[in-house]
Amino acid sequence: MSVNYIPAVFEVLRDTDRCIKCRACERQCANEVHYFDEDFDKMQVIEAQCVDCQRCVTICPTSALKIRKNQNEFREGANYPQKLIIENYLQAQTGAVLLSSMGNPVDLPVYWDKILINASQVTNPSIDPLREPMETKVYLGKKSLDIKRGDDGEIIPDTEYPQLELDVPIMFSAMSYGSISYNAHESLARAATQLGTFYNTGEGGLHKDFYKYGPNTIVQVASGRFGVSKQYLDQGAAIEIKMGQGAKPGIGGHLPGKKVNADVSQTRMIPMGTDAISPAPHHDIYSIEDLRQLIFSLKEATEYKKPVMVKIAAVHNVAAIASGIARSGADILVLDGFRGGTGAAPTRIRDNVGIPIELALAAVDQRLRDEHIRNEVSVVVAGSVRSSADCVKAFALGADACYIGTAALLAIGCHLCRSCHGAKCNWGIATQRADLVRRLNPDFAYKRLVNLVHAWDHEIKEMMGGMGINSIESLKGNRLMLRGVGLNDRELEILGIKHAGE
Amino acid sequence: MQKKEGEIRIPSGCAITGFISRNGNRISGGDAIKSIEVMHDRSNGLGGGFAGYGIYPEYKDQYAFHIFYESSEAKDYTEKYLDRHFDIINLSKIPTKQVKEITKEPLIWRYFVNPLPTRVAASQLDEEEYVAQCVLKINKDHKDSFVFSSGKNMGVFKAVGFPEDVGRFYRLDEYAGYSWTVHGRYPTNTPGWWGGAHPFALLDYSIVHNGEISSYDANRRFIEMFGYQCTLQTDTEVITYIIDFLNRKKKLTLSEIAEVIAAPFWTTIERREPKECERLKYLRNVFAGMLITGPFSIILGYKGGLMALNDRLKLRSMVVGEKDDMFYIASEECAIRAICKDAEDIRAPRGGEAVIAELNEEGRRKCL
Amino acid sequence: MKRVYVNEERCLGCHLCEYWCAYANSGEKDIMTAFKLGKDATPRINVEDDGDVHFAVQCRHCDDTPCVKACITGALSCNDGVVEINRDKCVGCYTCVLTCPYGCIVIDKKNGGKTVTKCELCTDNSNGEPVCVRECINGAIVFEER
Amino acid sequence: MNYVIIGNSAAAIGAIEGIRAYDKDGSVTLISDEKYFTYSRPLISYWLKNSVTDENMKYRDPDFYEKNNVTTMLGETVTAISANEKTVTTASGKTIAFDKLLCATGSKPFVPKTEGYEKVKNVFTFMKFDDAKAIKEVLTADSKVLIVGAGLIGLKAAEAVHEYTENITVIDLADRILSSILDEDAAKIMQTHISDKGVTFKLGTSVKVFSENSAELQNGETVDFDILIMAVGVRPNTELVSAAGGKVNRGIITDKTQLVDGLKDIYAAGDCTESIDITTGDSKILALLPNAFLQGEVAGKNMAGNLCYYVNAIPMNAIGFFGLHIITAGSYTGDTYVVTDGENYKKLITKDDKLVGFILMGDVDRAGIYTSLIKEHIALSECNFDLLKDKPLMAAFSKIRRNKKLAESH
Repeated sequence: MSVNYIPAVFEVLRDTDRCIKCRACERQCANEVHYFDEDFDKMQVIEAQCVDCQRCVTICPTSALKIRKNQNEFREGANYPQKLIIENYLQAQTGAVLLSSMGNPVDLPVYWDKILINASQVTNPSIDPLREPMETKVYLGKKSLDIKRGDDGEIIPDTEYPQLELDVPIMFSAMSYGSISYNAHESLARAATQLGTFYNTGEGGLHKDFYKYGPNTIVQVASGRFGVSKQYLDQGAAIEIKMGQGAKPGIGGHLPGKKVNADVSQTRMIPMGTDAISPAPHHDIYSIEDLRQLIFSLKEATEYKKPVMVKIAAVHNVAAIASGIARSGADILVLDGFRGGTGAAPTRIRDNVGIPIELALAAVDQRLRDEHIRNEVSVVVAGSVRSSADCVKAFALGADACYIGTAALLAIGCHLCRSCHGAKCNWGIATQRADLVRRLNPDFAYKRLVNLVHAWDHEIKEMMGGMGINSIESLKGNRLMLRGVGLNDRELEILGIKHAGE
Repeated sequence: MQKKEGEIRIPSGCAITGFISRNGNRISGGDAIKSIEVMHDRSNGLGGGFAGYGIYPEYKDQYAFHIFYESSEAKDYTEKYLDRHFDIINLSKIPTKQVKEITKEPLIWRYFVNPLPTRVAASQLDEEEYVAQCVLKINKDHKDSFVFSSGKNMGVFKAVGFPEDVGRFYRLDEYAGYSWTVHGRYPTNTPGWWGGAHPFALLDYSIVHNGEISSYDANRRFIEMFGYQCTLQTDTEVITYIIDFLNRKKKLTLSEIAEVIAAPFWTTIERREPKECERLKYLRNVFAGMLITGPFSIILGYKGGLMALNDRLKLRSMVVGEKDDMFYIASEECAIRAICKDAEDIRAPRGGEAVIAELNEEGRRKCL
Repeated sequence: MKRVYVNEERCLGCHLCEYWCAYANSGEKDIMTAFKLGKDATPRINVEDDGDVHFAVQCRHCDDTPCVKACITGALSCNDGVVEINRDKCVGCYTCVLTCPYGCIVIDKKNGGKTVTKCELCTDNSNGEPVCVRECINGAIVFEER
Repeated sequence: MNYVIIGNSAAAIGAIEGIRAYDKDGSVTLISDEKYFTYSRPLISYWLKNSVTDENMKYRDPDFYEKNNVTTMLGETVTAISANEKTVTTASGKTIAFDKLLCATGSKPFVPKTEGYEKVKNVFTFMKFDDAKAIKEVLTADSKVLIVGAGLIGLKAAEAVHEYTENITVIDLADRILSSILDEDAAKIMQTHISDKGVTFKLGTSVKVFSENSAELQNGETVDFDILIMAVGVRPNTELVSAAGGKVNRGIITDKTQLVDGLKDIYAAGDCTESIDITTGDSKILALLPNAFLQGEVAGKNMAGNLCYYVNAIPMNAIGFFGLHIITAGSYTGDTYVVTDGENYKKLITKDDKLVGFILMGDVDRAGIYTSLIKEHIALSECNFDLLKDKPLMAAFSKIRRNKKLAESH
C-alpha cells in the first residue's frame, strides 16, 4: 500500500566523475546501500537503507560520496515536524514501540553551553601547566575525617573505606559486552589501563580474556544480574550497582537473542540465542533499605575491599534519592543525565524522560553539602559529558569525576548515526557480527582513546591554570569559577552560580 | 549600591608582617606599626589591622570579644544575646584616638566574658566550640553586629584605612604583647566596611593573608559542611575556619595542617619514602576539600606562636628572619629591617613549607 | 629486514589497498586518473576473500627468491632484501609466475601481459613507504621486522 | 681455493653466485666455447623477433664478472678433464688447474639422420645466440620456413620467424604439438591458436627425404622451403665427464650436492645432468632454466664448502606462443580435474591426496601456488581443494599454514 512508503531519511550522492568503481563502499556497507550495477557499469544505491554512518564516505578513496538529509520535504509545520509524521506512519504500519539509540538528540537546553568558566587577571596569576605541576589525580570513595593516631602520635594512614585512584578524572562509562563488541571492550580496557583510570563492564558480565585488566575495571551489577558471580565481582576494582540509566530511566534493557552469540552467552551466563532481558527494577530492590542490603551483600562478598558505586538516572527528585543512597553505604554515586547514550531505548522514553545532568549534579551536590554528607560519597557524572570544558564545569559544579561513553565511542570511530539497535554497526562497535567487529582494531582504538583523554586532560589543566588552580581538588565544587549566560534566576539558583557580569 | 564583604567576593593584594619574642618579652604595638608602615605601597588605604597576643594578661582566662556595631540598636540586641550566653566580666569601648585618615568608625566595644557553664553543658559542646558557635551565630544572624576578635589574652584591631593609621587610631603603642601580626590591605573594591579588614580571627586563631586563593569556593563549600558560615567571603575567613577545624577539632598539628592546605605535589609525594608517602597521600585524599591553591602567604597567630606558610607554588612574597629570641615574618625584608636593623638569617621559605615560631620554655612560663 | 605483513584478523577485504597500490605505481596524478579514461592501473597487492576470511598478499621478498633464480632474463634481482624487477628486461615468459609460491608475481594486464610486475615495497615510486600499509583503513597491513 | 667452471649459462651463473655467497676470495675461472657475455638461451627467439636488444640478452649486469671476481676464458673449448691431475685442457692447448670443477656443459641439438639432409643449404638449429644470428641473416619476408619439431624450441622458433614471414610449416612425428608438456586437449587449443596466425602444421609424420628446397614427407606430401630449422630435440653434453670417469646415463649422474658420481671435486649442473623428479621419483634430465640455475647454485655452495642439497626438482614450464601462455608442472598421471573455457584450459592432476601436476593455459595467474602445493607435498585434505579448483589462492591453505607462509619472515 502506497501509504506504507516511508521516504528515505538520507540521500546518497555519488560523484560519478570521481567514482572509480572500486566497490569499497559496497563491501563496507552492512546496510547494503551500495551495489554495482553490471548493466549500467556503475554503482547504484538503495537510499532507504542508509543510516548515515559515514563509513562509505570516510573510506571512499576518491571522496566521491556525500550523505545528506533527504531533500524530499513534507509541508512544513513546527507542531508536526516531518520526523514525527513519519514515526506515526511507522507505528501505524507496525504497531510497535519506536526504538532509538545513543543519546537524546532533541533540542532541549544543554546547560553546559550556557555556563562559562573564569580566568585569572592581575590579582591572581594564572598558572602555566607547561611550567608548573598541574594535578588531575582523583581519589573516589567515602572519606572518613576521623584521624587515628598510633602510640607514637603518628597518623595511621587508613582511609577506612576503599578508594579508587584515578590518574585522570575521566572514566569510561558502562557499556556492556553484547551492546558493544569484544574489540570495543578490549579497546576501553587497554585504554583505561594505560591511562590509569577505569572502564565499566556494563551489565553484560566480563569476558575472561579481559580479567587481566581487572585492576582498571568496574564491574556492574544490574537488574538482569548477567554474568554476575563471585569470580566476576572479585575481578573488578569496584562494583557498580546500576539502578537506572539516563537514556531510559524507569525501564530495563533488552539484548535481542541474535546478539547473544557463543561468547556473549558465556560471558552473560545465559543460553545462546536467548533474549537478555533486564527488568525495569531490581526485583530485590523495591525501596532504599533493599538497596542498602544489596550494597552490603556486595561488600560482604568482596570483604569490604572494593568501593560500591550506585548509578541512578537523573530524575526529578534526584537530590533526595542521592541523599538516601549516600546514607545507604554506597561509596560512589553515579548520576546519569537524560542525554546519556544507550544501545537501544524506546524513542519516546529516551527523548522525554529524565532531567539534564547539569541541574541534577548541582542539586545533588548542594543537597549533600546541606546535609553535611558530601564527604560520605563521591559523585561521578555521566550522560553526555562531551568535552574537557564540560568536565571542568562538572567539577566546578561539584563532580569528583566524569564518565564518558559517547565521547569514548566517537574516539574509536562511532559517527553517531544512532542506529546501534540495528546491530549492524559499520564501525564494529555496536555489533556482534564478526565481520563488522573486525573493523574495530583495538591496537588503534585504544590509542585513540588514550589520545582523547590525554587531550582532555591537557585542556582541563589549561583551564585550571587559567583559573589559577593547580590541583583538581581546588576546582571541585568551586562554583565561583562559573557564570551562567542566558539563564533565568531559577536556573542560576539551581546551578548555584551567578550570571555572567555579576 | 556597592556590596560589602559577605555580599560579594572582593579580590585583594596585601602586605603582612608579624613577629614573636620567643622568650615571652612583651613588645609594644608601636613596633608592629613601624614594621607595616614601610610597606605603605602594598596597601591602598582600604583596610588595615593588627592582632596582638599576650596583650590582656589581666584577663587572660576570659574570652576577649571585640565587636563592631553599626548602630546602638544592634549593640543592645547583641549585648542581650551575650548576657544570655556569657558572664560578662568587663565591658568597655575600645580606646581610640582621632586620626584624620580614619573616618566613619562604627561603635567598637570590648567584652571579657566567661561562657555560662549551664549553657555550655546544655549545648553538649566543649567550651571553645560553644564560644565559636556563639560568635558565628552573631556574625551570621545579628544585623550590624560583628565579632572580630574572640580569643583569650589576644585581640584584633582593624579598620578601614592604612594600617599605620589604624594602629595609631587604636593607640596600639599602649599595648604590649609577645607576638603581633599586621595586615595592610589592597582590595580592588570595597565600600569600606570595617569588618572586611584583616586580620580575621576566631577564638585564638588569627590570620593575616596576602593573596587571592583560587580554591576559595571549593574550600568554602567544604568547610561550611562542618558548621562554619563564611559570611565575609574572604580568603582569610575561610583559611581561619579551615585551620580552626583541622587544629582545634581534628587535632592536626600545624605542620600536618600545612601538609593539607599546601599539600606537596603528587610527584613529590611519590618520591618520599613509603611510610611518609602513605601518610601524605592519606592527608591529601581525606582532606582534599581543604587544599588551598592560588597565591597566598599567611601568618597564623595562635596561642603561643606564629606560623608562616606560602602556597605550594610560592606565588606571593614572604621572608622570615631572626635575631636572638625574636622571630620575624613579613611580605618584604624592609618590614623586618625597619624594626630590627641587624636581623639575621633572612630567607624566603619554600612554597608549602610551614615556618613555625613558638614561645620557648621561658616564654610559656611568662605568658601562658 | 622490514617486510610487509598482513594480519588476517584485521583485514576487512575492502580491497582498497589494491587500488592505492595500483595508483601509487601508476605514475598518474591522482587515483581517479589511474582508473579512469580507459586506464586500468594494475595493483601489485592482491586481496583474497573466502567467506569471512580476507587478507592481502603481495611479494614476501623472501630470502630464497625462487622467482629471481627462475628468471630467464635476469630481470628479477634481489637488492638489499628487496626483490626488484627491471621491466625493460622482462619478456613476459612467466617463469616467475610459475615459481612464486605465494602467487605474488603479477601479470601486467595493462600492457597485455607483455611483462610481469610485482611489489617493490614502494621503493620505485614517490611514496617512500609501502602505500598499502599507509592506506590500510584497519591497520591490517604492517611494515615491520619479524 | 681455485674454482673452475665449464659453461656460461644459468647453471654456471648459479654456481658463481653460490660460491660467492660463501667464498669471496677464492679464484673463479669460467671457460666457455661461446664468446658472449653470459646470455639467456631462451631469449634467442625474443631476440630474433626483435623484442629483446643485444644489451638485454645479457643474463646478468655487465659488471657481473668483475663484481664476482671471475676470470673468464670465452671462446675457449675444453677438450678434456683430468680427474687425477685436477686439470682441464682446452682446444688451444691451455691447461688449467682446479680444486673444484663444475661441469655445466648444457646440451646440443639432436639432428636425426635423414636422406638428402646434406643437400639443404640454409639449415639451422635453434639453441645458441649464433643460431639466431645466422637465421636472421637469411630471413626475409619472402622466406618459406620449414621447422622440424613442434616442441618448445620449434614453436618458439616459429613464433620468432613469424615476425618476418607467415610462410611457416611445422612438422612433427607426434600427433600433437608440445607433446612433452601438454595433453591432447591443451595441445589442440594451442595448435588452433598458432594455426590462426598462419602457421601450417604437419603432424604425425616426418621428413622422408630432403632436397635443397623441399622435403618429402612420410605421408607423401611435399613441403617447399628455403630455410630449414631443425628442432627435433636435444642431447646433453656429457662427453667430458664421461671421459673423465664420471657416471653418465642419459645425462650426468650426480648426488644431491651435484657431485658427479664416481668423481672427486668435480660437480655437474644444468641440462647436462639428470635429477630426481619428485612427482614420479624418476631420474631424468630436467632441461629447464630454473632447474639449471638452482643446481648450479647448489653445486657452487657445496664447492665452497657449504653443504646443501638440491632435492625438490620437478618438471615445469612457463612458455607462451603468440600471446597464449602455458604454465605446467609435475607429472600427469593421476585423477584429473579439467576446466575448459575458450582458450583457457586448466587441468589439475592429483594422486594420493596430493597435487602432482597441472596444466594451465590462458589464465595462468598465480600458478606458483599450485607449484608450491606440488613441491611442498601439501595434503589436499588439509586445504580447501574446492577453492583451489576454482583458482590458486592462499586462502585455500589451512590457517596455520597460511600464517606460516604469510605472517612469518622467509
